[in-house]
Amino acid sequence: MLDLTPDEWNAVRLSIKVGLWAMAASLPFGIAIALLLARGKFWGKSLLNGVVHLPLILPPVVTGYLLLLSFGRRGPIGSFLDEYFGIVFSFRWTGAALACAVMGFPLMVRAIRLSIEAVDRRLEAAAGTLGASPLWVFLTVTLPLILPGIVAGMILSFAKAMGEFGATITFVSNIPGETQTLPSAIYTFTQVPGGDAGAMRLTLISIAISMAALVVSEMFARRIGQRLDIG
Amino acid sequence: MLDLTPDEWNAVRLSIKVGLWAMAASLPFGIAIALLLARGKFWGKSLLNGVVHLPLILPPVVTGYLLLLSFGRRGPIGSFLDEYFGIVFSFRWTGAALACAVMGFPLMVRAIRLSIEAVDRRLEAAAGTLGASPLWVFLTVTLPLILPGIVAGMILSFAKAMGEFGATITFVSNIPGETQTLPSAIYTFTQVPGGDAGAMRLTLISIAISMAALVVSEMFARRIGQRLDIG
Amino acid sequence: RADGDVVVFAAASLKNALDAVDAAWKAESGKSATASYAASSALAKQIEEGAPADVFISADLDWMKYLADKKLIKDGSDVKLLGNRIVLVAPKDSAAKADIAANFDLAALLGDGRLAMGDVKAVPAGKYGKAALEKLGVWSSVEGKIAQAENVRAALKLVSTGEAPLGIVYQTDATAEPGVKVVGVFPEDSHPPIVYPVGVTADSKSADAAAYVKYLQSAKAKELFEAQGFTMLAPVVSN
Amino acid sequence: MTLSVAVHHRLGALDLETSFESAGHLTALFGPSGSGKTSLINIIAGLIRPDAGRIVIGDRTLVDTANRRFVPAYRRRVGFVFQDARLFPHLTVRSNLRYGRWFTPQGERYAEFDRVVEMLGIGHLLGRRPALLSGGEKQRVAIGRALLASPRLLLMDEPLASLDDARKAEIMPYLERLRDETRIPIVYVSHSIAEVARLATDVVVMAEGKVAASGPTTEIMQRLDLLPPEEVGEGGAVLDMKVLRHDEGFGMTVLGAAAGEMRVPRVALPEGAVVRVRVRARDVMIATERPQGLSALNILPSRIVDIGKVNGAQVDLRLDCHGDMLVSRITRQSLETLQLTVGRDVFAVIKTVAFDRANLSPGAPLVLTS
Amino acid sequence: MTLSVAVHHRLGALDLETSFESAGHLTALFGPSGSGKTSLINIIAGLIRPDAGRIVIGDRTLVDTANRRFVPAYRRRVGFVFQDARLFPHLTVRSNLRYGRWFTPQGERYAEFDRVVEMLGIGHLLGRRPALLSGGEKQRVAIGRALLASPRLLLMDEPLASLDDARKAEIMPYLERLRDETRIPIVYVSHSIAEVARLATDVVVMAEGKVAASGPTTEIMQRLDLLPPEEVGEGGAVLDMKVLRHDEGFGMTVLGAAAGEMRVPRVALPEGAVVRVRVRARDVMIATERPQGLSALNILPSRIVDIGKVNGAQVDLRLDCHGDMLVSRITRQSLETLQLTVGRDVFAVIKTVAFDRANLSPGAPLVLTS
Ligand SMILES: Nc1ncnc2c1ncn2[C@@H]1O[C@H](COP(=O)(O)OP(=O)(O)OP(=O)(O)O)[C@@H](O)[C@H]1O
Ligand SMILES: Nc1ncnc2c1ncn2[C@@H]1O[C@H](COP(=O)(O)OP(=O)(O)OP(=O)(O)O)[C@@H](O)[C@H]1O
Ligand SMILES: [Mg+2]
Ligand SMILES: [Mg+2]
Repeated sequence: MLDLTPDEWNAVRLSIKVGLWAMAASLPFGIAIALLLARGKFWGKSLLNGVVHLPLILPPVVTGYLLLLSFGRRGPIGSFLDEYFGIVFSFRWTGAALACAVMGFPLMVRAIRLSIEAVDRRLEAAAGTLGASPLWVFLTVTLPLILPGIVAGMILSFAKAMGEFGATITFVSNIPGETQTLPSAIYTFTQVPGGDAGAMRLTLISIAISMAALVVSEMFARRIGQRLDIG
Repeated sequence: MLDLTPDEWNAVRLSIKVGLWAMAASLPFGIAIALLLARGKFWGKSLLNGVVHLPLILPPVVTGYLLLLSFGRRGPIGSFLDEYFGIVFSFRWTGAALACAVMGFPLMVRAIRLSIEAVDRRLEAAAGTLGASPLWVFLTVTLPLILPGIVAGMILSFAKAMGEFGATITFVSNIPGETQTLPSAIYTFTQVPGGDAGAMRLTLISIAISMAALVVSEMFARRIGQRLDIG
Repeated sequence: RADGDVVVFAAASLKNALDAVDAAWKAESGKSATASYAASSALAKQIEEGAPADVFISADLDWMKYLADKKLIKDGSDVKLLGNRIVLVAPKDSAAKADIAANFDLAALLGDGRLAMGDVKAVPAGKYGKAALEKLGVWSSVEGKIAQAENVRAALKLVSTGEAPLGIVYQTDATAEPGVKVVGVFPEDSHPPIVYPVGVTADSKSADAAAYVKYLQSAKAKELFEAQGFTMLAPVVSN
Repeated sequence: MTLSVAVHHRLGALDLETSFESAGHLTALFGPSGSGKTSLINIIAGLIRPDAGRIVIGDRTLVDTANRRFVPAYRRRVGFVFQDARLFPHLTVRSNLRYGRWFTPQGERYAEFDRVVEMLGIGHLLGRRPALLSGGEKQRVAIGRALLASPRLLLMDEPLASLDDARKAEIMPYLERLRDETRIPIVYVSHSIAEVARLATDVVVMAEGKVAASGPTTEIMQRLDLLPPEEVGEGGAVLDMKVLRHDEGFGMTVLGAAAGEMRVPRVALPEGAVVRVRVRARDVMIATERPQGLSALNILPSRIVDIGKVNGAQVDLRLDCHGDMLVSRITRQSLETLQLTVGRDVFAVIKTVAFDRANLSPGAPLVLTS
Repeated sequence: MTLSVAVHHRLGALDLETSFESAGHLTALFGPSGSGKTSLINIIAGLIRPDAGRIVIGDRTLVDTANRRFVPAYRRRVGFVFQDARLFPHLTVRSNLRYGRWFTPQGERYAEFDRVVEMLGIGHLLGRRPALLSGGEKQRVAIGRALLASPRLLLMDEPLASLDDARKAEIMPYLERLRDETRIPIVYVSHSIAEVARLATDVVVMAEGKVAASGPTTEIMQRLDLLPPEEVGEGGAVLDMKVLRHDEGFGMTVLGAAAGEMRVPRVALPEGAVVRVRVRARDVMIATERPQGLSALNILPSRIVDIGKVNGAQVDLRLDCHGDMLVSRITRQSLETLQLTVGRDVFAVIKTVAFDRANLSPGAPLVLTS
C-alpha cells in the first residue's frame, strides 16, 4: 500500500513542508490579529474582522484567483515582493504555503482570539504592578495563558493545509515536486478513471499525518491544561 | 449591480437557508462532542477527535464522495434514514445543509471546546452545592459561560457554509433552486471565459451576507463579554 | 522537477493518457515532461498570470481561444489534438435501454430520478450534453431534472453510486468505470465536436516544447491515447 | 443532629486523616493555614471524594466508602460559603442569591430573601454583576447565596474574614439564630478565636491534616495550650449564665451563675434567658483583699485550684468560683508578690467593659457529644 | 517620604473623592466594606486612571491629570498585594515569587529570597502550582511576590485577612522592619484595629468614597468615635515609650515615658530603644485610691481631663499622665459610684498581661505631617 511513486512521495513531503510553513508563518500574524480583534478599539475593526473571515466565506477557487491576481508574478503585491525582497510565490511551494496559510487564517485567528478573550486581565494587571512592561506582560503572562488557543489554532491551520486544494491549485497550479501537495494529487486522481485506489491511498496517508499532528497537539494541550488546572 | 437572475436570487435565498440550517442543526451535536472531547475520559477519544477533524483534513471533494457513499440514496445511512424517517438528502437542499454542516463541524467543535476548557470548574462545583444536578449545572452555568465559544462556533459554521461548495456540489450536485448555493453559482461563473463579472457580483453578495452575520455575532459577543467582564 | 523539463498544463481528465505518453517520450527522447493537471479554466488563468507553462492542453476550445485571443499562445502552434464522445450511462445493475435519436423519451427513462451531467454552463461535457439534448429535442422535457456536477467525474460518481439513474459523460470515463454501463452513445453530429486542443505558450522558453507537441501527434502517442478511449483528431506525424 | 466524620484522603504532600464527632449545632474548624480545613469541608460537601471513610449527619449517611455509598454534592443540600466567593459571573447579584431556591423544595425554604439581603446590607447591589463588587461585598453575597438555598447543613469557610467588624456584628446574630432556631448544623472554618468562642458549640482543632483536639467549646477554650501563642490572650473560660435582671438606669444587665453575679453591658434578652459569656484569661485580675474605689464592678470570691506552666513573664491560674471555672492570666511577679498558692482564697476582678458584644451571645444550649 | 493623594473618580454608584497627605511610613486605610479602599489603592498603583487628581510620592509625581501626567503601572515600582491573591496560574510558586525580580534593577533589590520565603513559611511550596495551594498559602505567596519585587511603594489590600494569628505574628515584624529600616512607604488596607494600631504610623479612615478622618495613628486611635462600634474596645492611646531596663528574673521589661514607668512582658529590644505601646481603653481601670494586693502591676497617677459622651452603659475618660494621654473606658455606674469628675486625680490601673505582642511594637519614629 505504501509503494508510492516518486511524485507521490514528493507530494507527501511537500504537503508536510507546506503545512508546517503555513502554520508557522501565519502564527505571528494570527496572534497579532487576534490580539487586535480581542483587545483593540479602533475604527475599521469590523472591516478587519471581515477581511480575516474572507477566505472562509469565499469559495476556495475565488480565493485562489484573488491570490493569483494579487500575489502572482504580475500582481501588484507579487511583483512588489519580487522586486524588492526577491520573494516569489507564483508557482512555487511558497505560494502553496501562502494559499494554505490564508485559508487556515480565519480558523487560527478565531481560536487564538477566543483564548485571549478568556484571559483574566487582572493577572496582566498584577504583572504590570510587578514592573513588567506591556510587552513583557504579553510574553510572560498572556502568551502562556493563551497557549491552548494557540495550539488549537496551529492544529486547525495545519489540518486545513492538509486538506486545502481549491485555492492552492488555482493559485499555484499542480506541478509535481513544486506545488503538487497531497490534496492536489488526490484531486488529480479523482479526475481520471481508475484513480480511486490512488486517491484512497493518498487520502489515508493524509489522514495518518494529520492524526499524528492531532495526537501530538492534544498531548501538548493536556500538559498545558494540567498546569493551568484550577483545582 | 443587484439585478440578479431568478436563479441567482434563488441561490442567495438557498445559501442563507442552508447556512442557517447547517449552523443550527449542527449546534447541539457540536456542543455535545465538544463537551465529550473537553471533559470526557474514554477509550477512543483520540479517534473521535480525529473523525471530527476529518472534514478539515480531507479535500472537500473526498468528503463529498464519502457523504454520497453513506448518505446517498443507496448509502447505508441514507437508505436507513429514508426508509424509517423519510429523510432524504440526495439532490435536496437538506443534503446541501448536511454537507455544509459536516464541513463546518470541526470549526464549530474547536471553538466550543476551547470555551469549555476555559470554564472555571469551581463555579460548576458551587452550583452543585446549591442543589443543581449536572444537567442544571450545565444549563445554568456552563452553557452561559461558553456562549462566546458557541457564538464563535456558529459564525464559523455559517461562514463556512457561505463558502463551501466542494463537498456540496459533489454530494448533491448543482440544481438551481434546490441545491445550487451561492458558491456553486460562483463556481459556475469562474469556469466560463468572461464569467468574472458574474462571479464578482455573487461574491460581493456572499460577502455582504456574511459580514452582516459577523457584525451581529460580534455585537452579541460584546454583550456577553461585558456581562462576564472581570473588572 | 528538473529545470529544462517541458511543463505541460493539461486538463485533469487527461492524466492517465498523458502520464503514459510522457513516460514513452522520456523513454524515447530522454527528455522529461512535467504535467500540472487542473481544470482548464484555472490553467488558462494561470497562464494569463505568467505561469511557467510551455504547453497547454485544454478540455475544450473555449479556453484555448481565450488565451489565443490574448496572444498567449504561439501563433499557429495550436492543434486540435484529441476527440471524445459523450455517452449516456446508467448504473451497471440498471435495466435501462435507450436508442438515442431525435425526441427519444429520456424523461420517461429518468422517471423521478435525475440526469447527472457536468455543469451545463461550465463543464465541457455538460455543455456538449446540453447541446446534444437540445439538438435531439429532448432538453425541454428534462431541463428540470438535471443534476449538474462540478465536473464529469462527479457526474459519473452520481451514476455509479445509484444516486442518479442516468448520466451523460465522456466515453473515456464510461469505459473505465466498472460501476456503470453505457446505455447509448450520442450521435457525433448532435453536438459540437469534442476537441482537446494543444498549444505552445507564447512565453515558453523551452527548446523542447515544439518537439513535445509533435510527439503528442506521433503513432506511439496515438496508440496510448486511443487505449484510454480518446480519438486522435490530429494527423499522425512522424519524428 | 450529630455530625460524624471519619475520612482518610491523600492530597499531594498532605495526608488528611480526620475523625471527629460533633453533636453541636455549630462546629468550628480551627487550625493554621494549610492544615486541611478547606479540604475537609470540601469532602463533607461532596466536592472531593475521600479515599476512604464515612460521613454521617443525623441519620443520613453521605459517604461510606466501605459500602460504596457516595451521595453526590447536589443531593446533599449543603450551603457552602467558599473561601473565595465564587459568585456566578454571568448572573446579577439577585440571580446569584436566588440560584439555590430553584432547587429547594417549596416546603423546605426557610430563608427569607428580604431578611437575608437586609442583614447582609446588599440591597443596593442586587442589580449588579459580581465583577463590579468589592471584596467584602462579594463575600456577603456569597453568604447570602448559601443561606438562601435553605440548606440542611451549612459549611462556611472563613466567611467573615474580609468583613469589617460592624458587618460581622450584624451577621453573627443571624448565624446564632440559625444555629439555635432552625437547628441547621453549621461547620465553620475560622482563624478568629473571638468568632469561635462566640459562635461555636464545638471546636475541632486541626494540625497538618489531623485532628489535634475536639470537644465542646467551653472545654477547648480553657485549654490555653491548644491556642496559638498569639491568641492565648483571647482564650479563657466560657460560662453559660442566666439573665437575672436588667439595670436600665446604668444600661446594664446582671447575670447569675454558680460563680455569683456579674454585671455586663445591657443584653437584649428577657430575664431568665441564658447568655454565653466568654471571660478572657487576660481580663481576669486577682486581688488578695476586696478592692476598694476601683472601677471594676465584678468581684467574685474564688479559690485557686491550679497554677499552670510558666510562659515567659506570665502564668495561668485556674479558679474555682463555687463550681464555675475561671482562668486568669497574671505575671509571675504578681504570683510571687501576692504569694499566691493552690488552695488560697482570692478575689477574681473583672471589668464590666471587658464584655463587649463579641463576648456575649445568646447561649447555645450546649449538647454533649453523644 | 510624603504620600499625597487627591483624586476624584466615579465608580458606578460610588463617587470616590479622596484627598489626604501622609508623611508616615505606613498609612493604614480603614473603612467599611465598599467604602472605596481597594479602588483607591488601585488608583495609586496605576491600575485605574482617575478622572481627575494628583498623586505625588516624595518628589515623584505619579499622576497629575491637570498636566496630563500618568506614569504607567509598570514604571511605578509598586508592590501590590491584592485582596484576591492573583497568582500566575502557569508558574510555580518559585517563579511567581521571582517574577518581579526580573524587572528590578540589580542595585535596587533589597528583598532576600530566602529570608522572605522563610518568614512566610512557604519553603515547602516552592515547586507547586498555585492551583493546589490553600487560601492562606496563596495569600502568603502573594505577599512574598510583592515583597520580592523590592518595590519602592508597597500597597497591601487586607494582606493578613486569611491568615492565622501565628502566621500574622511572623509577618508583622517583617513589615515593621520594612517600614522602619528600608523606609519603603506602605499603604495598608485593614479591618483590624489591632493591625492598624500596631503597624500604622498614619491612618486614613474612609467612608463612602470620602476621607472621614486622617492623621497620625496616635491621634486617630484616641478618637474612639471614629471607630466602628465593635472595635471601640480595641481603641485607646498609643504611647511611644523608652526601654529603661529589663527585669530578667520575672521576664519583664520596664518602659518609661512622661506618664511614668510601665511593666510589660519582656521586649527583645536594647535599653534606650523606643517601643510603641497601645493601651486599649478597655484595659485601663480607674482607682480612686492606690489599690493594694492586686495583680495589676501598672498603677499610674493621672488626672481626668475629659469625660466623653455616654455610650450605652459605658463612658470614655481622657486621662493626663504628666503630659501623656491615656483613654479609659468604664461603666457609667463606676463613674457615678466613684464620683469621678473632670480635674479629679485618680490612678490608672493597667494589667501587665494586657500587653501581648500585638500591643507592643518597635516604635515607629513618628513623622509629623509636613
Ligand atoms: N468598576 C466599577 N463599577 C461600578 N462600581 C464599582 C466598580 N468598582 C468598584 N465599584 C464599587 O465601588 C465600591 C467600592 O469598591 P472597593 O472595592 O474600592 O471597596 P473596598 O473599600 O475595597 O471594600 P472591601 O473592604 O469590601 O474590599 C463598591 O461598592 C463597589 O461595588
Ligand atoms: N489537590 C491538591 N493536591 C496537592 N495538595 C493539595 C491539594 N489541595 C490542597 N492541597 C494542600 O493541602 C493542604 C491543605 O489545604 P487546605 O486548603 O485544606 O488548607 P486550609 O486548612 O484550608 O488552609 P487555609 O487556612 O490557608 O485556607 C495545603 O498545604 C495545600 O497546599
Ligand atoms: Mg482554606
Ligand atoms: Mg477591597
